[in-house]
Amino acid sequence: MNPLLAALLRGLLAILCLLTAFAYTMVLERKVLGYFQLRWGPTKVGPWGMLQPLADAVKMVLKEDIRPAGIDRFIYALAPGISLFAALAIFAAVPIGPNAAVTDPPGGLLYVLALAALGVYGVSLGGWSSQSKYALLGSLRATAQMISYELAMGMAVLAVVVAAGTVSLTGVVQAQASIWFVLPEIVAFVIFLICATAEGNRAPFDLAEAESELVAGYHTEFTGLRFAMFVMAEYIDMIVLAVVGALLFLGGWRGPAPVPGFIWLLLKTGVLIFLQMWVRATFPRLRYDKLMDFGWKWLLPFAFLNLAGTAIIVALRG
Amino acid sequence: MIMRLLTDGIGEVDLRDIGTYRARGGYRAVENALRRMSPKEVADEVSAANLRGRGGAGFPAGRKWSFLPGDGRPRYLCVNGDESEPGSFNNRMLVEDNPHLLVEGVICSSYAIGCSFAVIYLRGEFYEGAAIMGRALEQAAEAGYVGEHILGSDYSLRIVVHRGAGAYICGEESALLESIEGKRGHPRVKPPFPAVAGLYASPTVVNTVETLCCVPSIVNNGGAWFAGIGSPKSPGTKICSISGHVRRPGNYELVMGTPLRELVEEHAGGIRDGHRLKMILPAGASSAAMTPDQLDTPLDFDAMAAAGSLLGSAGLIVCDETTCAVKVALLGESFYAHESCGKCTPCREGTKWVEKVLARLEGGQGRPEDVDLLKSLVGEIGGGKCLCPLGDFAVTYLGSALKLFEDEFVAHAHGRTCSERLQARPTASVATGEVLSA
Amino acid sequence: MITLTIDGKTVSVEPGTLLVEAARAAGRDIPVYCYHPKLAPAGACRMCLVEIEKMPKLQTACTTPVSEGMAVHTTTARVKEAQHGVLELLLINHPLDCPICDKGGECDLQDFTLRYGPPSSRFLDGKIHRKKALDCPPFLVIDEERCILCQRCVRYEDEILHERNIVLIERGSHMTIGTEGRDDYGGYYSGNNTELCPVGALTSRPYRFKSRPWDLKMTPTICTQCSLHCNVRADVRHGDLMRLMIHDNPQVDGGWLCDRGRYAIGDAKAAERLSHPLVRGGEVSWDIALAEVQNALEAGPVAGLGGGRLTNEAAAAFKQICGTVDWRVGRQTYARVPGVAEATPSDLSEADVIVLVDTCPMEEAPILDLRIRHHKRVIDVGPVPGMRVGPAERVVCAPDGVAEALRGLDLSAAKHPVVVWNGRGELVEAIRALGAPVLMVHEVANARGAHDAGLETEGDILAACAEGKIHTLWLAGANPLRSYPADVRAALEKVPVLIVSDLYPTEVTELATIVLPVAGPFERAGTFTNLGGLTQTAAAVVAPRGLSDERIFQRLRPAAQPAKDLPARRSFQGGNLLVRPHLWSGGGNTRFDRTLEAARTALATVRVHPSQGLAAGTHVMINDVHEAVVAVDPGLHPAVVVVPDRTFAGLGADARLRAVVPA
Amino acid sequence: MAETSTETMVLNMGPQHPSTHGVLRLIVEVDGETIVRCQPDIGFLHTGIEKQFETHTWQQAVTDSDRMDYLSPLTNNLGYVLAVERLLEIQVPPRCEAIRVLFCELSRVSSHLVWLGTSALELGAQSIFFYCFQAREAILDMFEATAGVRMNPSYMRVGGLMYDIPPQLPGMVARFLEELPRWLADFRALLDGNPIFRERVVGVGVLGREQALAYGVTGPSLRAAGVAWDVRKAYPYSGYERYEFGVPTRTDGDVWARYEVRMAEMEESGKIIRQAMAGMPDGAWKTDDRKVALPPREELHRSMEALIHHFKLVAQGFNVPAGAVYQPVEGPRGEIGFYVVSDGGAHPYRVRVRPPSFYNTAVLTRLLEGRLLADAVAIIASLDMVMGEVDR
Amino acid sequence: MGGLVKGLATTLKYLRRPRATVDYPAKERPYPERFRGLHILDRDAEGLERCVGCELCAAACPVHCITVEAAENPVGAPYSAGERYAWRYEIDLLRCIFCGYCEEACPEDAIQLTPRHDLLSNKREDFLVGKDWLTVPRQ
Repeated sequence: MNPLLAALLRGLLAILCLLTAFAYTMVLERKVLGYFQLRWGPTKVGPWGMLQPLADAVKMVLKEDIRPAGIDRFIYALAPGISLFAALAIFAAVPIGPNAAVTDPPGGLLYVLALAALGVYGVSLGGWSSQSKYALLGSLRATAQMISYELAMGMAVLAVVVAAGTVSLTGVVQAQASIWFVLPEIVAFVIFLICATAEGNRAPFDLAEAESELVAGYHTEFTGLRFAMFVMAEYIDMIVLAVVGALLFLGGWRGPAPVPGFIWLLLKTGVLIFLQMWVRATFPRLRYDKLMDFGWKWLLPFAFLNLAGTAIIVALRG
Repeated sequence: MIMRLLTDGIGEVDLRDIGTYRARGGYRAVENALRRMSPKEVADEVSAANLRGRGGAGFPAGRKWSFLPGDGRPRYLCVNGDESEPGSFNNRMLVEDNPHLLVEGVICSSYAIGCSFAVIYLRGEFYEGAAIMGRALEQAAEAGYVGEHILGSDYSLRIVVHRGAGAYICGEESALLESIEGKRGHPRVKPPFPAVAGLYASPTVVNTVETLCCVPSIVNNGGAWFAGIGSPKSPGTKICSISGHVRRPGNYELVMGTPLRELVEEHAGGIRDGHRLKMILPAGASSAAMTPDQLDTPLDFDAMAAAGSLLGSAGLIVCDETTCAVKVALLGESFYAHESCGKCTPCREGTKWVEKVLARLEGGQGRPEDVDLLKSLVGEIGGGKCLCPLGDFAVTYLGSALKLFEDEFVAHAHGRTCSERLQARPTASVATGEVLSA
Repeated sequence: MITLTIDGKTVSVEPGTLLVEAARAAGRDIPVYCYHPKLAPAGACRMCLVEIEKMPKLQTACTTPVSEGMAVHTTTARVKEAQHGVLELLLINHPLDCPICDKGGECDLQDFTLRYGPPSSRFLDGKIHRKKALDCPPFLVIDEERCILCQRCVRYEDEILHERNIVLIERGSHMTIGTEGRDDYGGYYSGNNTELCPVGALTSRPYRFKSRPWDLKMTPTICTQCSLHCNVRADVRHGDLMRLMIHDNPQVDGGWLCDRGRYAIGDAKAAERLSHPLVRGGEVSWDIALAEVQNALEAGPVAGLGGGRLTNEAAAAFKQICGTVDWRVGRQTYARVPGVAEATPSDLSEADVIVLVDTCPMEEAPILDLRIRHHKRVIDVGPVPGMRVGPAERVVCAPDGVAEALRGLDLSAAKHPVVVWNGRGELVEAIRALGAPVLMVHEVANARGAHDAGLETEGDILAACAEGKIHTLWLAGANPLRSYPADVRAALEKVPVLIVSDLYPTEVTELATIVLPVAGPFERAGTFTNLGGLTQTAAAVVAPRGLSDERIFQRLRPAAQPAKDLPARRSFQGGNLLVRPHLWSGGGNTRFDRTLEAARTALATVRVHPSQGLAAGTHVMINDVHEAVVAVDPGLHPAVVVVPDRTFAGLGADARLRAVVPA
Repeated sequence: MAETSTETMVLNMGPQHPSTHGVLRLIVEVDGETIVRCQPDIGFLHTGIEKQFETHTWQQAVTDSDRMDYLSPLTNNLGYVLAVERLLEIQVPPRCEAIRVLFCELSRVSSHLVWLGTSALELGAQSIFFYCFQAREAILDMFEATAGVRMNPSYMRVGGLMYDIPPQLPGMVARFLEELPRWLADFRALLDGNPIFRERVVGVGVLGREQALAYGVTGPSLRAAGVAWDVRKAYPYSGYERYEFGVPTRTDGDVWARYEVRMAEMEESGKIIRQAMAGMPDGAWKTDDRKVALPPREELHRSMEALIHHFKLVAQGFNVPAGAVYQPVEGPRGEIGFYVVSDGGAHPYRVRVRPPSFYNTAVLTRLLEGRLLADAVAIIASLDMVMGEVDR
Repeated sequence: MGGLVKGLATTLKYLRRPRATVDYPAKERPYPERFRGLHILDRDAEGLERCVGCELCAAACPVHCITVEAAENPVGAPYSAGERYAWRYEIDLLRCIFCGYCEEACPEDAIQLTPRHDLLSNKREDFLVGKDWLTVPRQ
């Protein structure tokens, strides 16, 4: 088979998987939040509300497509696409098994970091283009937030790269044969988790959409499919970063029992996603300036120190 | 002390016959008045006699007459013979047994007040009395005492007998006038009093039979003579009807001021054997009960009032200890509830309610709060809240009994009746005026 | 003036004023049941007991006149206790009817109980039960249980009506009110009882269960059923006229209403009302109908008849539009006697002699009769007795001998004579000769206003119609087939265009080319001038059905020249059949709504003299068409038979009365 | 260096905005995210309730009072009926007073729970919102069991109450009192130690003592500024003088202090509820003045007097002697006062309400200036205004 | 940090608590006897309408959502005991505030508020309910 065609097919398969995963992550989140909050979550569509995503999709498609007056039509239309594209594209370089990836380039991790940072363009442009003060504030916050946390995340990941000695994700997984990086790189892990949450604009870092302050932030003016794309991007981001987190810190598809590695990865990803939901259910939102403080004054120095420490240890060992 | 001024000859001769009556000096007063006295002189004599109305209130007749305005309207004299008070039967005796005395009194009085039309209003049940009266009037007319130019003088007088339809209320003077006018017997609003606007809106004098029967002797003997009989403030005699648990019930004409004890113990022969006096209702069912310790009260208007009761028409009802105070109240209230004219609210509604409560008490279905309820109802009906005094009369006995015999009421209210004791009581009916006659 | 203090407040009133009124002047309400300002005090209910200084007993404020320096207290503990007691006693036998009682919410018993009465009952021994919901046709419903025996109704009958329709029955706690020995109310004034009654013992059949007082919007206006124009209060609920109440105007009605005035209110809701304009029998829009009218008005000589229903404003517009107009569509010829002073209703009270000229006020202006019936001296001239209640000096004469009889009267000794006349017959000279002010009783409600607006024409319009001289005849509230003395069907049929504006379909709407449905009473505002010359305003209280007359005239421009050369008005020979007004005739309406039609006697009554040999209750035929019942009236002129007006269509001078052979 | 633009932006927060408690509109001028100026704009929930009082009978008007501060309707009920009762000069029986206190304190807890839940939600903490509402459910169940309705019970009447408390109520109260400390502990566990929360509230929105007094701020907001002012202590009503409870105060005057005060107040309310339930007197639960209170239903079928009073009181109501009173009560948001004027008729001539939220809203202008947009949310929430009450 | 963990522990605790919501309309929570839901017009022991059309409910209603029009009971076939009945009884449920004043006002115990509260329609006129809707069926 033509490798290009095969890659395309793999890509398509990955996209389908991601979309399905998105749909069910959303149901799962609603269920989990419901259970945290003494509710049931969705129950009406299908058994246990399992067909809810279908209903939501139908609803989203049928919703009136509102375009506010005076917007930059091109960018307004483009923005959700950027966000979704970025989220989906990350997965191209993420392996889900020893030889299971759309493509597994040697510098996959760099690709992941780069694309993860790209998502914010969608948010920024979407907010900026929709001629709404709330959306603008949301997009400004998102941009600032991204800058604040991108560095710390990079440094945390860098520590793993240093420890693993490779920027290939498969390599990083293989490097955890003896010990998952979560233990030696616990600081990096925590920083990664925090930054991943912030990257995904999820609570308590959901400043860009901060409902009670900015109504709906950057996507205030988006409806129907466009809105759905933002939501999809957010969830897919979360999933992908959880997979990446599992790969980087939790040993990827490796596991003690003789179960397929894919299952292991799924479990670990699930744990990370649940963790995010749990946090969302529990914590209040940070204030904008505190978020910046936290990012620059705490996370970055710690990440740097951790990187330095790791580097020193690796150097000493090496 | 018995003094037979009005009852002279009753039971001895047939006074219904004008001949007999004249033979005993009858119609001398008419002749005296018309031939020798001016109307004013007659009126003055009556005033001098201090003749007080025998109907109950004791208002001096002379003063009543003096109220008539002289404005050219015709004047009327109405004789109140609507004797309906339970226990009272003295007017009936006068009407039936001494009719000419009344006619003579009416003529003298009419002459005195300048009236040429007089009505003798008799109680509906006095069927016989009305017939006797009618015959007496015929005889008097034949003899020239009634009619045009009496005894050849300028004075003319028509007297008619009007029989009521059987309503206690018509003993009240304004209701009596309404009744004569052919209307429903309802008391009128006063003022104006009948003396100013009475029968057919003209000046009218209303006097009781017994009052007017006193006039002939005053005309004959002079006011001063009459004023000298009995109590200074209530001169003359009073026919007392006594009934109940005495040995000799009946009418006794006594000098005013005779002690109650004398009437009960001497003339009426005392309480029936083996029993003792419990109470006396001195003016029929409408009066406050008197107890044995009040037996020395003189029988005159003021002394009786001072004793907390009234002389009224002197229809004394004597009860011994077998009498149940509650039962007496019930009989009385049944009478008032039946006889209330219905015009004003407290009497119409109140008497019926009181009757219902008393019937319950009497029947053993009393409730503890009933005694207080009765006391409160006595206050709601009595105390001058009604249009005519009959409302007050309706609860006078009950009010006094609730004070004097409260224990009996309380006992009834707790469901205890005194029926055993009442077994011994002879049958009687208050409503017919022959109460408890042993 | 007498000065006294009431609850410490000093007030000065006329001598003879009763305490209850003085208290009212001082701003103190003393509760009363039996007292009513228009009735003599009775002192029966004992509700108004007050404490007067220096008087040991409580006194009734409704019977006690004021005296100088009196000090009255209305709120002392004794007074309160007395009020409490009276109310408690009034309530013991009162049925638990508030929820179903029409009076609920405007009941004095409720109001005073709430204000002065006991809050809970001590009475546990069964109530006395009496008859409930007794129908007393035509309009009253009697509930004996609710009666508190204030006797206002009985006294009203005695003192105001001098009738005895409602009397006291039985005695004491069994006493009640009722129509002794009858099952209906005989008079024309039953409705006032429902207002006098302080509780729900006397309620009215038409208003039965219709509304609650708190739902009513109350507007003062006037009644236009007869020419007196009594003042009323129109009570409207949710846009529907529910009832009329007394709205005292001493100059006009003295605070009473007759039954026709009170109950003729169903027009607004009547099912049989005309709903659409009709042109030649077809329903059309108003625009088309008015265009047709406009054409008709321009096509030839125009004349108009009517005026009884029209407001003064509408009458003026009618005159402007039709030119030749006349309100005299019935038997009445004059609205005023030229050259004679006009009397007012109040003059009747001042008058020492009242002369009734072949007029029956009780039928023609019933409330006027309440001023006449207890008058000391009434001379009643005519073939038919005009005084039904109360004493009168009857001057019986033949129908054509009224003028003669009047010439025999000498009123020179009278200080304030008043002549009451209904404007019928050629009596002007004879009446003028009496030299007394005349109070005209009109056949139609606003005759006086129509007269003032100039709705009078020399000559007979209908005769002109018969001669073909009129192209367009407009009947505005007139039905000549019923009210015209002669049969004029032929004349109406001869008119090329007959316009009828009316509320209901009538005999003339059948003949009409154009029918315009118009707003009825209480649906349109405007002024009316009453028989005493008093102009008053009627209010529109309900939504109109159709356009008002005035609005119709406004939408047409003033039109054509009046027709000329009309023949002189014919006079009619009365024969021995006299048509006389009765309560349900006259006014401005051509007919009534169905509820009232039903309330009227099923068969009309003809009155004959005993010498005619007809027994009361005999059925007779008039013109072999109309059936009627005979009533015997010895007060009639022997040669006279009286037929109620407006009951039969087309009764002319040639009408014949035929007795159905009695079995 | 190029000049940086210092242009500010006017942001329209509300009237439909997730955090503005109903329909408050804030015209906010922001420099970036910093608020330069803030102007509250009220009136979007103007219902004319004060005017509506005038169209109702005195008794019907109770339903109007419910609908102003719909989070503690019974407190409003109480303020209004107390005012009318003072005009009428009637006393309600002790049982009625105790029940009123019981329900007012339940209302206070219920209202504070809504405040806590929504405040936390606005700061982004989701679950606690549900926990608060779940805790409040028990109170609403009590309202429902007692008055039949959860939201606007109109349970109080001039002269008493609509009904007596139902037999199951004491058990419900006891269960609730048992649960309340556990709930509060959980809330504190979720918030007190949370650094994110503390950062959002400590030192934010400081309302000084002087400023609070100058603006007429009352209730927890005033007490958080160090003034121990509580109408229940200052002018006790409905027998509050017989209860032992503290008036929690803080001195910082920031959002945290207000949070602390309200949390402590819920505990104090718990104490009052316990005392009210324990000392609940037997006997009548409405006045025996039949000229005001409806007669017992069982009398309607036998007593004419009762029927008439019922009919008149229901249909046309009672008259209240002419006069005017001001009756304050301590609502969850502060002093809610009813200035009631009677012209002697069957309807209020005028009812003017002193709504604590109105004064608390007024001070917003001062508190928001210079703060961040995100603080605005925290501050608005901490002042706990109800727009139904502000606008009336 | 400790505070965050404590918070996480607290929410975790609630994960296993019973749910507070009910799967309405499949299940309904119990309603207290006094619940003020939709109205009924009751009948008496003989099966006659209790309502006599006295209009007190309409007077007591603070929002004027009740319209009553009364009439005289037909002889022989009465709707209610006594002379009077309501031929028209309408409640505008959209206006109703369920305050229960009508129930309190009714001297005949005719109008009652029940725990029923399933008020749903997309037509305005469905909320204007009349006697046929309100009156409980004859037993």
